[in-house]
Amino acid sequence: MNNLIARAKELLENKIVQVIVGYEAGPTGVARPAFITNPAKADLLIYDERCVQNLAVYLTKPEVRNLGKMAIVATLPVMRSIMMLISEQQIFADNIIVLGVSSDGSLLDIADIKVMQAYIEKSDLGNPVKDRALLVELNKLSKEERFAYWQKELSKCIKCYACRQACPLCYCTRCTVEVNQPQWIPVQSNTHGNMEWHILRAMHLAGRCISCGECGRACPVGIPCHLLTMQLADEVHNYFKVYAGTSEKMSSVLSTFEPNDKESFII
Amino acid sequence: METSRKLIRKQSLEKLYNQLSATRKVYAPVIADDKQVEFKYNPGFAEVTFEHIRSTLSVKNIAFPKVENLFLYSNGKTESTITDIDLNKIPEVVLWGSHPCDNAAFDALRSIFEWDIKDEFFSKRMEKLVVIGLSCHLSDAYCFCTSVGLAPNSSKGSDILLSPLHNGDYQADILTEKGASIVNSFSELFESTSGEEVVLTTVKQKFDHEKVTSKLNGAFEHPFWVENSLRCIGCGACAYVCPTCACFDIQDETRGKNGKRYRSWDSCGFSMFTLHTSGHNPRNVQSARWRQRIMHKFSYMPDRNQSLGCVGCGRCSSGCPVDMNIAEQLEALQNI
Amino acid sequence: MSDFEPKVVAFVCNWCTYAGADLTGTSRIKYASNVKIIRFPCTGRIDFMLLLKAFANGADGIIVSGCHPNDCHYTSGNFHAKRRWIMFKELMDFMGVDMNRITFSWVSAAEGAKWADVVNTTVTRLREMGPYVSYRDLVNKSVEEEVKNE
Amino acid sequence: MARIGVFVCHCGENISATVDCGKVAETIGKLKHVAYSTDYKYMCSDPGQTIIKDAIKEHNLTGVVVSACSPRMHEPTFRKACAEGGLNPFLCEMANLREHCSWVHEKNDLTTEKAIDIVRSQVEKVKLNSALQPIKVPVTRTALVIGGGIAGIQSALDIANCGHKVVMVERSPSIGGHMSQLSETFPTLDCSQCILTPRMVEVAQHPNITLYTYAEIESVEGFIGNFKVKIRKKAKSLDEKICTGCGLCTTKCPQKKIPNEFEQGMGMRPAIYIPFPQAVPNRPVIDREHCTYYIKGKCKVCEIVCPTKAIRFDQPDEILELEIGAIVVSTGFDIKHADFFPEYGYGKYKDIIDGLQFERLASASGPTTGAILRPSDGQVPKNIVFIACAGSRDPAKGIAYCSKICCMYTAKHAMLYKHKVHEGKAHVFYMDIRSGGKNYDEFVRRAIEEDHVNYIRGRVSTIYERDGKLIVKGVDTLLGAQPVEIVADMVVLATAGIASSGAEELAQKLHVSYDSHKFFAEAHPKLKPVETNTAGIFLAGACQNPKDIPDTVSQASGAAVKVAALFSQSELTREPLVAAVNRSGPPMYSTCVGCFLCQSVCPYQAIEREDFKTRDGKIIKTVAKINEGLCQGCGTCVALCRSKSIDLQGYSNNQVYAEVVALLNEY
Repeated sequence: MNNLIARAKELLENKIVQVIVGYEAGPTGVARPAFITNPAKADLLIYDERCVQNLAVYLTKPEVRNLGKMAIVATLPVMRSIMMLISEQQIFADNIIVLGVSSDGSLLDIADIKVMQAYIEKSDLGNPVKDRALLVELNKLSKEERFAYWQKELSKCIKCYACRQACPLCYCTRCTVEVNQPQWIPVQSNTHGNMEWHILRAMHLAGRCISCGECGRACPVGIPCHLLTMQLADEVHNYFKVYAGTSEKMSSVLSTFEPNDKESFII
Repeated sequence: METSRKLIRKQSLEKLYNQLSATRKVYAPVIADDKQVEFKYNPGFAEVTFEHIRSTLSVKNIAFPKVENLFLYSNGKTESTITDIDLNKIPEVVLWGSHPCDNAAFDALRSIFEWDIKDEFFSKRMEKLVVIGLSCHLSDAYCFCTSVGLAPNSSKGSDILLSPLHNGDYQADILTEKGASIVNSFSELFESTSGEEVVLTTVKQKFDHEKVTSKLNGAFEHPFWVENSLRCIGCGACAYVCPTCACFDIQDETRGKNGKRYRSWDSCGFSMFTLHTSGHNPRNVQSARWRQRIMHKFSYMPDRNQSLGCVGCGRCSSGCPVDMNIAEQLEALQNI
Repeated sequence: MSDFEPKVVAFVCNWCTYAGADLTGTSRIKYASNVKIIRFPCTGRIDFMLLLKAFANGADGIIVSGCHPNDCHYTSGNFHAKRRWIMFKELMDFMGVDMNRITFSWVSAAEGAKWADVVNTTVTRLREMGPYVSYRDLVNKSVEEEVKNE
Repeated sequence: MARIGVFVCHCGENISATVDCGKVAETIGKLKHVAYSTDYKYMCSDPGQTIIKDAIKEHNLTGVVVSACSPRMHEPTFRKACAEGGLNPFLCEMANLREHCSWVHEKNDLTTEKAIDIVRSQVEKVKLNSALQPIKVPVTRTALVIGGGIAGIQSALDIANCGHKVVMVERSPSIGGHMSQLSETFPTLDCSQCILTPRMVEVAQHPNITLYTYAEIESVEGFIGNFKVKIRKKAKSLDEKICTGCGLCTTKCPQKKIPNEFEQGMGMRPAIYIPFPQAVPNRPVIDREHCTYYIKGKCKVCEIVCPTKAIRFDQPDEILELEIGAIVVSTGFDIKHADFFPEYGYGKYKDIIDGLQFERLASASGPTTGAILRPSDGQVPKNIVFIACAGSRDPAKGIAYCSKICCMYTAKHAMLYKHKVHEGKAHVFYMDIRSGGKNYDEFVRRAIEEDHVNYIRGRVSTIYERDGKLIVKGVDTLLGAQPVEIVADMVVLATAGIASSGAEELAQKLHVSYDSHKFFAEAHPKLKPVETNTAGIFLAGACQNPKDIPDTVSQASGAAVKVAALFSQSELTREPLVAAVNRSGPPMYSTCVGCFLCQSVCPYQAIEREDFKTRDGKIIKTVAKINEGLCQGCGTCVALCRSKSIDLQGYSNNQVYAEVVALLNEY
């Protein structure tokens, strides 16, 4: 952590960046995003097990971008998000300094995109362990039980779109749900419409989800909606042998193809 | 009407609940499988919790549902026929065990829905509502009712307010005619009070809301808004869990020849909320939307509706994915 | 259940399956009248949301069909569609939506008989499965949710 | 307010026999926004179309649904009728009541109900149609012809004679193709070179034709009317402007043991060579792969002997960039060689040759100056066997198709042999004799009846060598599958015609489709046989499938007419059923967020970038833009776009959504 603070100060003092996107402790003790522009305030930065939010979501927020060049405290999911955002032309590698942190909290030396790519490639890119266990449990259920499970969960959804807003890859300025010609997703919250929304969201993240789990964490009513995108992340790997966010040049699974893609259900 | 105070024993409380529950809809808090506190219709008494700080969602939906059908229509060859919603079908509901902050919120909602023209849906639902509130003996760091002129045992908005006693019995304040009529119907369950002290939590005052309101006057262009909203991701969680947020959207949904017009919750935090057809958006950045949220509750509403738009329940802060702590910001605002 | 007739919507591409279904007609091969066809330029154009909308509006089953791999009029639309359906199917399975209610097929412009076969097999299977009550309930339940006094 | 007219066709009794057309028209007439609904016996007839045109005017219709046959059949007819009636043609849709309903279902209420559902969904769709205007694309009036065989030559001359510029690219050192290798041609037995070479010369001298031989296509970008083509001119290692074509170098070249491609390996050529005496252009090239100088670093005999000092050893390949309006692909075919056939010894018997080799043997300009001699010992074969369908029509060999030309040339070969070796015996093993064509069957009969060629209906199972003779074992199926054994001096295999080498790579460069045999695919097997699926690229000759000279020439002229038609105007009009990325005013400009994932799904490279800039040039936003000239309207990008910023005209999100809802709900 001291390394992180020192590095942040150095970057700000030397005007290499204008803002550090990191974590600070809020008044109730939870860790939350911090935007440090003044080197004197770099001491506010923390990094510990509470710091779980995927900060990459701020890389595309206009008012954060307006602050100037940024350095971002980056865990593995943040780094993978950055790769996705570069590959989808939302950010430029040159405008960002990555303050990589390893799972044990130590500061990594991520000099450039190549180093970051190497770091990502040697990491475990599967879903987080606790979510893997949940997925295994759900996949054991019968189809009817799974249908009932998701109905119950999705009946809770209030359509606040925290799942969407928290996701670094849901950067569209207009979402499909905001299209009303035709009205793809009902505006009101009801179980059926909520399910359509979550199917849409998962499909839009198929091959793009980097398994950070931010959507599920952000949900104020506790729907484990991250399991939907994570299940697809697993399937993407099963079918196409790729993990999202591993290279800046990667193209998305659903916008490319191989003629010999295998499936067993088309007659 | 003159308020009165009674005592209700623990066992009698159960009887009261069961008898109410047998004859009408009772909306009471329970702890769900996922440990979240939610209100349900007519749960068994054993399920009902008296130990919650706050439910995940507020109880405003009892008067302002997340979806309310306004009318139905059917399209013919040349003309459409409209069917009104029968408001008399709205049932009587007893809201049980909601805390003083949530109950006070009904007054704030009323100040909006009955501001000039009475919203007949809201008014009818309020008319059919009896609130048996429950004072707070628990609180957490997000609570700030005392900063917005309320307290753990405020009676505002309740028809009957229950307050816990040390021995597990409850003091019952009968505050309205509706409350009195319930007590009269079940008079055998109520005893006269011996004046025992109620168990209440203490909520520290964090700011002076009048000072906030006066500071906001003229703070529209203050850099505070941008600096303090950078981490806001622009979701609608705070508005949807808020007991006083009243924004709604009106939509038509047609399928075949039949359709309906309904209203559903909306949030001023969404980027599209104020988007014009022209492409112009008067609140085009998140800081403007965050400012609107605070201004509306602490400046515009006191000014226009003679009511504060906040009851200090703390849900917006506890439910926020990025810890946009409203009390912290208001505390800072009074000193800008 | 014996007199239950499923409603089936077919989403097909213009160049292969639509033309194949035309050939079924010109060959006067009979098939179940439960299926109604919607024409798309290419399977690549078929939005997965439309399938959900078909179920939501009361379809008991769906057929999605286009050109065989390598035969796409636009060279690669069906390959993209294939990937899309792989993901969609896995997601639906995970959410418990019954994928036996959707038939995915490749039917070329020359396969008039295959088209009749695809329709008949699908309709027969759906007759056995019965109406898609669980999905319809979901939609109806949602309507109830709206009108209940919250 | 929409005012839709619905016209239900009986199609004689084709529809009305199973669908109650009157009921369909009546039920649909009750729908909201349906201003007029009627049924009629034949909507496509003149009176039928008049009903539509009159109704458009009388009822001031804003949309028309013709409920009749498949739109693939009559959509253009009815759209034209609507246009004549004063309605934008794209405000007309068809409900397919014939192919998709009346012809495939029994007569009952359900069938009529289905018909009503189909019509209703089209009514709901057409309400959302837009009045579209055709797209105009500028056209560069220069054609590119790829391949200089008879197909390319014919196309190039026809286009050039229409007054348009043509660039011809041929990968070998001379144009002429396979036709220049042939001895005589069926069914007239006139000399192939005699009729071909004047055309070759005409190409070289035509003021509108620019010829690049020894050149290949490097890349093709752009779209109809506006292709950008890169051509690689391989180094010929000499200065063509100085070279007089005297040929001294070719006679002095010390390396003379290179199998001659033109002679199908039956003769040798030097490293610096002119492929054949009548080659166009008549200039040598150095085959660097075999040239001693390029292999060992010394020799340069040609440079020393060249009277004009035209040799350029260090000449590099040259890349030309051309603007092209249309492309004719005429890259021809190859044939399978004897080594493809294990049953005939994998090509190890020298006296088993293929048809093209026989052509060279029979040719007066060939290695034997026209004498039929065994390759092994130069003796005149007394007994010769011709085997038709060697590889063709043989699914086990992966070639299920008929190569089409073999029956005829085999008869010709047998005849030529008999004309040259009067005492010799010619036998032909065949599966069927396919001699459809003007004077074709008469030609085959002549071979059998006048030249006494022995035709045996049956396959040859094996050939092996014994005592310097070839033992041909087969059956005669007309004699009850009796085994036949012929002791032959020479065997000629009519091997299958196959796609030219490199066809697949070229197809990929051109973005045109090809079949599983790597032959180029036509846009429609019957109605668009010279078009490809890529607008502006046409096919001529055997690159599409094996075909004979008259067919090739006809198709080449057909392709030329397509090009000439395209070039007849300075701009091209296209159907506007293309995708579009939405646009709005600032600050949004478009709901497109510029992820450009659509770029990789587009098969036509039709998605471009558009920058929105401030006045001082700073980029505010970059969004996708569809090139209308390239977009073919597949809509794959539309379904992929997450923000729904792309839509497809004619199949918009609103339209297809309305169709789904209309099919399933009560109205």
